[in-house]
This record gives sequence, C-alpha cells and structure tokens, in this order.
Amino acid sequence: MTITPDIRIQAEDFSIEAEVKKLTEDHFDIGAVVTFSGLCRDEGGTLNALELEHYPAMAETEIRRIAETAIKRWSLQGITAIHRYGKIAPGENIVLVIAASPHRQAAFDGANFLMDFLKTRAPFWKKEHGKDGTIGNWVDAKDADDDALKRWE
Amino acid sequence: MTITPDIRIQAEDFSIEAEVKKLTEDHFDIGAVVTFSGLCRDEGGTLNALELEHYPAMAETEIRRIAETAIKRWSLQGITAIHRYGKIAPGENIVLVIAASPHRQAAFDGANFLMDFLKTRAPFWKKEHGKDGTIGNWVDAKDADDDALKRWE
Amino acid sequence: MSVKLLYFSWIRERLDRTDETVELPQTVLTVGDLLNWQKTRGEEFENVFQHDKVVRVAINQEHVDDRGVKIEGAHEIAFFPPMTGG
Amino acid sequence: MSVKLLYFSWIRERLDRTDETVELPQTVLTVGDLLNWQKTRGEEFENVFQHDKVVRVAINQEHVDDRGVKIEGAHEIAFFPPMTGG
Repeated sequence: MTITPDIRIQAEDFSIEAEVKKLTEDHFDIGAVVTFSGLCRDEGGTLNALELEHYPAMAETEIRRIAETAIKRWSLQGITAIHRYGKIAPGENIVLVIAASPHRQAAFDGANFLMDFLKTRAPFWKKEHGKDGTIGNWVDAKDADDDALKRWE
Repeated sequence: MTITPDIRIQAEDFSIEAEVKKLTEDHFDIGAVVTFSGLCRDEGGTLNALELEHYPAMAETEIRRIAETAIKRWSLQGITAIHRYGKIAPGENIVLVIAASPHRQAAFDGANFLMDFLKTRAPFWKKEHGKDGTIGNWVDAKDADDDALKRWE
Repeated sequence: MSVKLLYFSWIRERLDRTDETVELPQTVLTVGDLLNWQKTRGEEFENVFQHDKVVRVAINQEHVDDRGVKIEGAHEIAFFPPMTGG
Repeated sequence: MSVKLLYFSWIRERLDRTDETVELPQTVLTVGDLLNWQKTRGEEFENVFQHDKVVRVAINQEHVDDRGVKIEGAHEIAFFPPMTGG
C-alpha cells in the first residue's frame, strides 16, 4: 500500500487532536505517533506578530517531496504536515508535523527529519511586527538549521 | 523558576490537545512542542486487549525522577507524562509524553529520552488478551529497548 | 528484620501472591542474600528465583541494579521481571 | 526566451515587484548567467544580486543549488533569501 502524505498550506489554525485522530483512526497497526508543533514566541514581549510569506506553487510540492522521502526512509504509516501563512500572534501555532509508525524511534526520526527540511528547504519567510509598531525585520536564517540538515545525509 | 513535570498514572484516556494547551497556555516563550503517544496495536488482528499492571507507589516517583532529569539536561520549559493502566483495546492510547522548549531539537530529545526510560525503567507490565479468548502472555522486554537507553549516557 | 515484599507480573502469578510481610534471617544482609534466601522457600520460589538475572529488585520504590546493596532500613522490597511499559 | 520571474521576502521588497515576465538575451544560458544578467538591470538589482550567494534560486518550483544548471525550458524562475519557515 502506498502511503500518501497529507500536506496542507493554510491561513487557518489546526487541531493536533483532530489531525492525530485523522491519521490513526482505523489503523490498528500504528503503535507510535510523534507530533511536532512550532509556535510563535513573543521574543521577550517585544513581538506583536509574525507575518509569514510563502511561495504557494512551490511550498506544497516541496513539503510533499520531503514527506515522501521520510515515509520511504523510515517505513512510516503516515505523515501529516500543515504550515500556516499570514499573520500569526505569539502563542499561536505556525507548523504541525505528525509521523506515525509501528515503533517509536521511526516516528521520532521521521518527524525530526521533516522539521529540519521544512526549516531550511520549504519556501516560507518570516517578518517581524514589533509591539512598538515597527514592521519589517525579516528573520535571518540560522546556520544551525543548515547544520541540522546534514546529519540526515 | 523551577519547572515541575506534570506526571499522571491513570486508567482514563487523555486528550493530546488539552494537555498541549495546558502546558503552553500563557507561556509565550515556548517555540516547540513535541508529543509522543503510544497506542495499543492489534498484532495483526489477534489481540483483544492489553492489560497493564503497574506498581503504583513506584511508578509516579520513577517517572517524575526521569522527567526532572530531562528538564535539567535540555532546559525544557515543561514536561507532561501520562501513563494508563488497566485494560486497553487496540487503537487506544497507552502513554503520552510532551516536551516543550524554545527550540525544536531540545523538545525532540527530551521527549525521546523520556520515552526510552519509560519503556525500560517505569514499573509497568503488559499482558495480552487474545481474540481467541486466551489470557496470559506477558509481553517480553526487548533488548533493543535497553540498547536505546544507552545512547543517552 | 521484618519487611514487606511485593511481587508483580508473572512473578506475582507464579508465587500466587501480590505481597507478604516476612521476617528475614539475620544472615540476609544484601539484595544477593535476599534473592538466595527466596530460593529456599519452596518449589515455586526456587523456580522463579533460580534465574535471578531476570528478576529486578526495587527497595523502597527505587531500582537496585547492584546485588551487593545492603537491605538495611528497607521497609518495602519489590520483585518483578523487566518492565514493558510505554 | 521569455520567462516569468518571481521574487520573495526582502528581495521582493527591494525590487518592488512580486513577479515580472522578461525576455532573456540569448547569451543567458545558465543560472549563473541569469544572476549576472540581473545585476545589469539597474541599481537596486545590482544591490540585491551582487551578493549572489545569499540569493536562492528555484526553477519551475524546484531548488537549484548548482549555478551551472541550464535554464532552458524554464517557465518560472524564483529568487529568494534563505528560507525561515517551520
């Protein structure tokens, strides 16, 4: 059976519970589910919101390609990836990744791998809106994220 | 601020969504939340239920001790661990671990570490109830689980 | 010395008891001594404790990996097979 | 060759356009040629593309890491800084 990753790029928030249920329902051979959710931090109270720009035509294709690699590499039983765009306030969700597998390490590795690739290869860019009204700082990419990617080679 | 892990040993099911909310609400410095849920597999349709026996006086203390180690080692902002006991049917939840942190790798590692210890050091034992009416096969411990533990040394 | 012993999983089933309070001989000083003493308490005890590598021990709800540990001061000692939680 | 160019993040802001359709000179064959050609299109283009290591390129929605790749057959080429999603 071919496992198809469930990839969504959307402005709306998501429910971890509903997504886990969707992935595991009627699949009685799943033993382990790992979820990663990335939230918007308030940067010590200075941030009003993050604005996420993306490249629509590329984002879904790219995440799907990476998710399919993860499914093959760890024989996963399911992957869900949801990435939001638009304005996101501190405490709100930005991204959700779920990996399901018969065994726990595959689920951990699959979700971890997918997040490392999302961070550095999915076409999204974050702009900071400050509490003081300033708009315009684009968040810098981190070398540490590129380094994280290399461990999967 | 001292972070106190939220540890519960209970017969009832849990809600991932509610537990994530509880851990992250009003904590605007959390950037990453990793959840692990362990589910009862149906073992190719042969399993009617797992029965989980535990050592009540020891279970909570032991999981709390391990969770406190994880909080210190990865500077986590929060940990929740819920382990169920009693009879659990295929597809149902057995265990939930949540780790929250400013950064993703700490959240992944904290949850992964806690699960490895739970598997091999928390006083729970699984007994299989077969679809054919047989009761009594105690699940064997896996050497792989002991090996998994060693990578955190 | 009087101490409460607890049993779990298939060890509980084989010995047909969840717990018992026993008076230990004065010669029983370490975890190793205790495991050896258990073997002398009848056929089922001998069967369970003869492969004492698979029997895990906790004193006062804490794992004890070293069989040389003294049991002085223990009020609750548990015996169980390798854990299979999570 | 006529091709659609897309710009994102601060590159989009600096060039003040989200996309444009351009006619490329016949001498522009590779990604590297294209980056060099962009530098010739005015002051802002020169400013953005002079540090061309920070500019990432995707052809037909796929990352192109090698600047020697031919752009023949491209219908959509995007320029953007390192990604910061997730």
